[in-house]
Amino acid sequence: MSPRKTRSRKVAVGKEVLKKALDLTPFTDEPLRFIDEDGHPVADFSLEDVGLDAAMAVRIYEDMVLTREIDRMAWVLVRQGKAFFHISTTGHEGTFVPQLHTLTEEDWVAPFYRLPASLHVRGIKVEEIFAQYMGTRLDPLKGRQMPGHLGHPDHKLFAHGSGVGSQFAVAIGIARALQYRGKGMCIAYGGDGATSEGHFHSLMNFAGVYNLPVVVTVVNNQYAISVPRSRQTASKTIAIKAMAYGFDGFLLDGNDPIVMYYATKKLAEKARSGEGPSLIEALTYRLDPHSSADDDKRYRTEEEVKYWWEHDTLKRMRTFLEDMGLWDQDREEALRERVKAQIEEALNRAEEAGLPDWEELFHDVYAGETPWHLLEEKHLLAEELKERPLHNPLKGGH
Amino acid sequence: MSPRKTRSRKVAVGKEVLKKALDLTPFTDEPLRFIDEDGHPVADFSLEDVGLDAAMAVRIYEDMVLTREIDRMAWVLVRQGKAFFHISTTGHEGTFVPQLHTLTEEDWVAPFYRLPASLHVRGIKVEEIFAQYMGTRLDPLKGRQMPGHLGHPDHKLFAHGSGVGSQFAVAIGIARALQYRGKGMCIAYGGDGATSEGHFHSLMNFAGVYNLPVVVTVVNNQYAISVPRSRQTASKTIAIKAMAYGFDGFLLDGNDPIVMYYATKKLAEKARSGEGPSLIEALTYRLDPHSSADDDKRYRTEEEVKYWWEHDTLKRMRTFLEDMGLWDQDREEALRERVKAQIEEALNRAEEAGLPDWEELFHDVYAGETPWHLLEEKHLLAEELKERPLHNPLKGGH
Amino acid sequence: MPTMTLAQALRNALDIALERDDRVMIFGEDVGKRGGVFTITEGLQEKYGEMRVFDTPLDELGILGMGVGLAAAGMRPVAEIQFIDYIWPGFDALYSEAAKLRFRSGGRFAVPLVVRSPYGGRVKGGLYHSQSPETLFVHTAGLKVVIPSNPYDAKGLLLAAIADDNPVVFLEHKRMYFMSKGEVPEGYYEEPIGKAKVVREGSDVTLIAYGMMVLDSLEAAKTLEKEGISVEVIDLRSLMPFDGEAILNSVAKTGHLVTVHEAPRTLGFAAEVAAFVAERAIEYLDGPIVRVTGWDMPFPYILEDAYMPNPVRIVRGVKKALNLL
Amino acid sequence: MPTMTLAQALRNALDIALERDDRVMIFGEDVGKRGGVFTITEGLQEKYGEMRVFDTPLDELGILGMGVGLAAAGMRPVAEIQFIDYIWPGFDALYSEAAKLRFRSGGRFAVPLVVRSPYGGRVKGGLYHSQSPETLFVHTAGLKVVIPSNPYDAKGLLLAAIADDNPVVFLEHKRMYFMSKGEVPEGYYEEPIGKAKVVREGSDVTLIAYGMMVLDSLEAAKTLEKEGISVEVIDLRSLMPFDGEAILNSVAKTGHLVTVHEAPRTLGFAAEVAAFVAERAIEYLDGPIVRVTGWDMPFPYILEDAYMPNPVRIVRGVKKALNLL
Ligand SMILES: Cc1ncc(C[n+]2csc(CCOP(=O)(O)OP(=O)(O)O)c2C)c(N)n1
Ligand SMILES: Cc1ncc(C[n+]2csc(CCOP(=O)(O)OP(=O)(O)O)c2C)c(N)n1
Ligand SMILES: [Mg+2]
Ligand SMILES: [Mg+2]
Repeated sequence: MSPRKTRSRKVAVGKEVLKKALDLTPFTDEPLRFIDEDGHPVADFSLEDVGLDAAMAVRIYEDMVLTREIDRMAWVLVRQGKAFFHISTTGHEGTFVPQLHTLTEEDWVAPFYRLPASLHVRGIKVEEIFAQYMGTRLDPLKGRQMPGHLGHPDHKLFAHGSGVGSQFAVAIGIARALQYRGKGMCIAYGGDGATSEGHFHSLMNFAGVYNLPVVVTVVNNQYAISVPRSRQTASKTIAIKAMAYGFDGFLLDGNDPIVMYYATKKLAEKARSGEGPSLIEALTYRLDPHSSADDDKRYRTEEEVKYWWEHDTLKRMRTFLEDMGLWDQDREEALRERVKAQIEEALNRAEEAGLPDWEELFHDVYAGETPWHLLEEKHLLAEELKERPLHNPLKGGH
Repeated sequence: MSPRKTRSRKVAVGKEVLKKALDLTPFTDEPLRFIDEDGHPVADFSLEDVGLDAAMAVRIYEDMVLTREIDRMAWVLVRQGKAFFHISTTGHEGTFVPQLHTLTEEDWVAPFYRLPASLHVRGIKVEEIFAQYMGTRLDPLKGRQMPGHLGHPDHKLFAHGSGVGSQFAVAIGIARALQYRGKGMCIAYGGDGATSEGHFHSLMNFAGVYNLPVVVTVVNNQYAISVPRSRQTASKTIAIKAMAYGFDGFLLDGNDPIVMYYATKKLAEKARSGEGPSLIEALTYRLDPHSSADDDKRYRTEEEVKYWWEHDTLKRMRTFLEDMGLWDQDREEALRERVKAQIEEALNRAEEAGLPDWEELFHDVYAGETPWHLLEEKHLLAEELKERPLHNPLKGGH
Repeated sequence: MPTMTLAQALRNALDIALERDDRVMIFGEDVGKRGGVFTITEGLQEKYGEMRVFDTPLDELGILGMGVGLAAAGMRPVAEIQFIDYIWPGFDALYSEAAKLRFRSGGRFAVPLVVRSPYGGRVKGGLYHSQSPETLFVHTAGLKVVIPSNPYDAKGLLLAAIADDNPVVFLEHKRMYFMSKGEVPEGYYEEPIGKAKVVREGSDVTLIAYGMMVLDSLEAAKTLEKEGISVEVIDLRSLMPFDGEAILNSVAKTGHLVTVHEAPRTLGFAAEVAAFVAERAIEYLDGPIVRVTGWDMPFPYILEDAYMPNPVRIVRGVKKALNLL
Repeated sequence: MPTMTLAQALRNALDIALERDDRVMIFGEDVGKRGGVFTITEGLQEKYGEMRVFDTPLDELGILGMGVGLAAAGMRPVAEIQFIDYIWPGFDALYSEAAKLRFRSGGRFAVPLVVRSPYGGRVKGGLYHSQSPETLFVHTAGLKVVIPSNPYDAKGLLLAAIADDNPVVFLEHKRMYFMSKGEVPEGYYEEPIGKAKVVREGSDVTLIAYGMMVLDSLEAAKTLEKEGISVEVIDLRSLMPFDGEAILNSVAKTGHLVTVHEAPRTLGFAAEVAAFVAERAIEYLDGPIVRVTGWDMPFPYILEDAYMPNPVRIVRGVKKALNLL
């Protein structure tokens, strides 16, 4: 084939890819996408075609960068002994940030542990994110959870547990409440591994039966710790699982922020307007080890990890903005500086807040009056702490 | 259309139906079947075509009748106060009996509470079935379970619990053991309601991942107590759920013993030879209330129930045998008499066996030595029973 | 005051709760058209519609997960588990979510969820329709646990549970649904969660019970009275929090303690009562602290009567506590 | 005799079990290539192949259901639950199936299933990587429950658990995996399930503990020795069945009893110990029976140190038992 022909074939293929994405085709074998693995549009389209405007496109990129930098700083905190654990968001910004931007104030989010660094998009302050990592007084959760958890009813953000998939079953009730009140929808998150838990099955089944306003987003980063997707389930795709529950599933390129935005916006609106649930499979890759306690060299090759770093969602989004004439090196540098300053300031505030007092341990076990047995236990502890210092975990040792 | 044309159209349709069944087509919208709702062949086929011979065809019918009569007698026992509960098999004989006949001695069965009256096919004695209903000494389970449970390792029949779907998760391990040893397969049963439980999800997912030798049979009798199939799950069929797990699902007419035999034989063989799992949805109807404790008039119409009685699987099988020249009124009468005598004798033996002694309560909590605390409790009970008679439940009152 | 069965009192409470507060929702297996397998929700779907009272798929994890989510989003869900024996497929949502959500969220989320379920034996229900697993809920910090013994308490406690901002496991003895009858006011009232009731005063020995075992205890007390032994019977009503003060007051008076429950002995609730008293009032005790319980085994079927605690077993327990045996 | 960490001793036991009996199978999340998140199964898949040691999907119900099925079909499965905090999605298979299958089948089926899992605090693991839910297993009749406190016992008890025809919940303290070291014979041996060990003899007070709390108890005992108080420390090792005789013997000698555990107080295992002794040896007691435990709350994160029992709390508990506080 002549180079001309090759090119025109490529164009034709690109157009088909574009059409499939624009049509929001369910149950495809290949992920829907608007930009290719380097970030260039698969074919000609305008921002308007994909429901975006310039400001939002730029905003998404900026928030992705902020998310990435929060996440990188978390690793620093672990090294410094200021946080004892980290479970990373790096590589998933292109999934979370655009999705969260499609939501309204009426909508709810049922997140899992990969989201926290991105939750500033939902209105959580950056200092609160850092405070959560360190368990200081600005932590909305009051230091009650390991790093990697966030939630607050003011942001309609469920305070998820650590059980894989647990937020899925809870999302049934959130969506049912929204349905009862007649407004809003719920986006419920989990990993590819989480689809194996009964909680996923419950949510999917109840969502189908009650036609719930929910968009279930499975962040398929191809591993559950060391277990590869192929040993997690034998289904062709994860999106196809929606067939078992009577609604549509969509396989999306989770590292293409444009398709994530476009599809989620449409499916969220569908849910809000009473037309029922959807399943999104966001195909992506975890660029870091599972957590600060993991050693991913035991189960995946350096080549594989390298490949995905080279096609980092951040790079792809930047290239796309550049292609669209919305970004350049100057803007990049300005952004980087802004983000750096923002993080520094937030981190300081978070750290300065200090740790909660031991008395707070006895709050929030029960609503209302603290039961007598806890008051007694509090008294016992008070007496004990006259005889020993409370260990300050930020000071190390045990 | 002329009657001729109508007829030839009907023949054409019949041939198509036959072909689909012979091809064992997965994921159809209509149930595969070899006989129509009155029992006549949908199109011309020989017994050989469907893997049967005359003896087996007759045997299946005879065992279906025996099953039905055991089940009817159970209701009598409830009325007589000799059993305290019944959960009926009536209407499902055409599903269970032919399926069980396809199994070999190497195969395992993970049943649920609808099967017991049919389990003579698996080698359980009829007197044992009655003894289980009454909890007498011939009960293989020693009176430990409510009526509607059976199991014995000698028959490779799992002693299931009462939790809906619980046997599904257990079947994972049975099938895995068979896979390890390289022979046999496991058939795992549950109702349409049971597909909502996590246990179903677990079995389906593990079966796909490990390519387990298992045939999952969902007995879709269209209700889970009062909850209709349409409120149980929104999927188009139950068979289609297999798509979520990477293997094939088959919608069968569960009241057509021929298709149940044909399909199960093929799929069991497939499983045995390492070619993986299958899901069967057997579409049938529960002709009785959910159990002796239920009042089905609260949730279903008399017309509906009447329709299904008129298309009773027993009638269909008899008509089919008659069409094949294998059955007539004389044989029917002889069978009925044989069955009646068999049941009477079995029932007598079961009843005469008497109830277990109170000491047996302390057996089988643990394997090996009975722990000290149970010995102590046994002693306490012995002392107590010197002061009061043990209540004999068969004598009524409390 | 009308006379109601336990079933009627519970239905009446649910009716009032649905009427008063449109955030109350009732759901579970067969609770709609069928009115529940024990008819506790009979007529409620018809009256309040399918968004307020509805059937669920056969999936306890979905039911309880839904309960947590509804509560988190501001509703006041009342979930029915058809038999408490069947809560385990959904236990994760109770143990890991409902009980811990308030604490883990820094008090930001409340979980006003009520989980109603029949429990208990003497119904020829065998292994999976008779169990009394209250220990597993009581030991799960963050849950409250309530077990009424009569229609009046049942209604008042159920309304209190629905009004409570904590997750409450509310266990109803299935044998009592239609056998237990009593006068019940028609309107709204609450009985306090955490408060026991002295249902019979006595001076020689304290007998602690809850649920159906209150009835067996009262019967035993009558028998013992004939032998000149005066038994004080305390109906705990709530197991978490439980009324430690009522127990101590009584033991201080009687000097002897027996606790009765259907659950297996080892780590049954009687262990907590014994440990509680042995930790702070051992000096009052003039005899062993005795437990009268079911045995440490799965619940039997045909031999149920040999398993179940009963007045004879209780009388023997009391005599042991009094060093008479 | 080689010195091993707790982790090594456990790995060694699993290796021997796989070697000796081809019915032994090991499975769980990440136990294959990854060798488990605590490396307990490291190298075993390579050595025994993917049919003997294998990863499962992320589904505890599948894992435990598979365990029951393998056992029912004649294998000797050893399931790993990555953290005991995550057993609840699969609890139904343990509570309703594993524990009851033998009884309900009239003894026809055995369930030689071992469920291994890390438990316990002081690892900065927060709410879902620190809990000690042994009560829920001990109260489930039909299960055995084992919690070793050192590498020697761990290996012998794990081999005994695998050889046992009953389902055994085997809890390993995760903080001890790499910190606890000791001499461990290389070959096969069993330690008896149900037998406690007196790990320190004393005459003034009996201190009952298990798992990591044995270490804290020994430390407390040393402190108390300096004050002239002689503490007998008993390592229970098994909670079900537990060694009642060892407890009674010691209490008969000392007249004072304290039990220590990380789990919340209410209906924690200390309640059983107290009830057991208060029922049959109250006359030996010269002071209150004291419980030194975690608090009745979900496990905290940043304030973990305020939750965890520790030598100071134990010393205070002992003094209270001796009426010195
Ligand atoms: C119920 C439960 N089991 C096990 C774990 C331990 N665990 C934490 S994360 C994880 C893997 C999750 O994989 P996936 O759902 O794919 O999400 P990812 O971490 O890849 O984003 C496991 C096994 C847990 N947290 N909860
Ligand atoms: C876990 C569990 N939840 C609830 C029940 C009570 N229950 C017994 S049978 C049944 C309905 C089962 O329906 P289905 O699975 O369709 O089987 P069918 O009875 O129709 O054959 C229910 C809800 C139970 N036994 N187990
Ligand atoms: Mg993943
Ligand atoms: Mg059904």
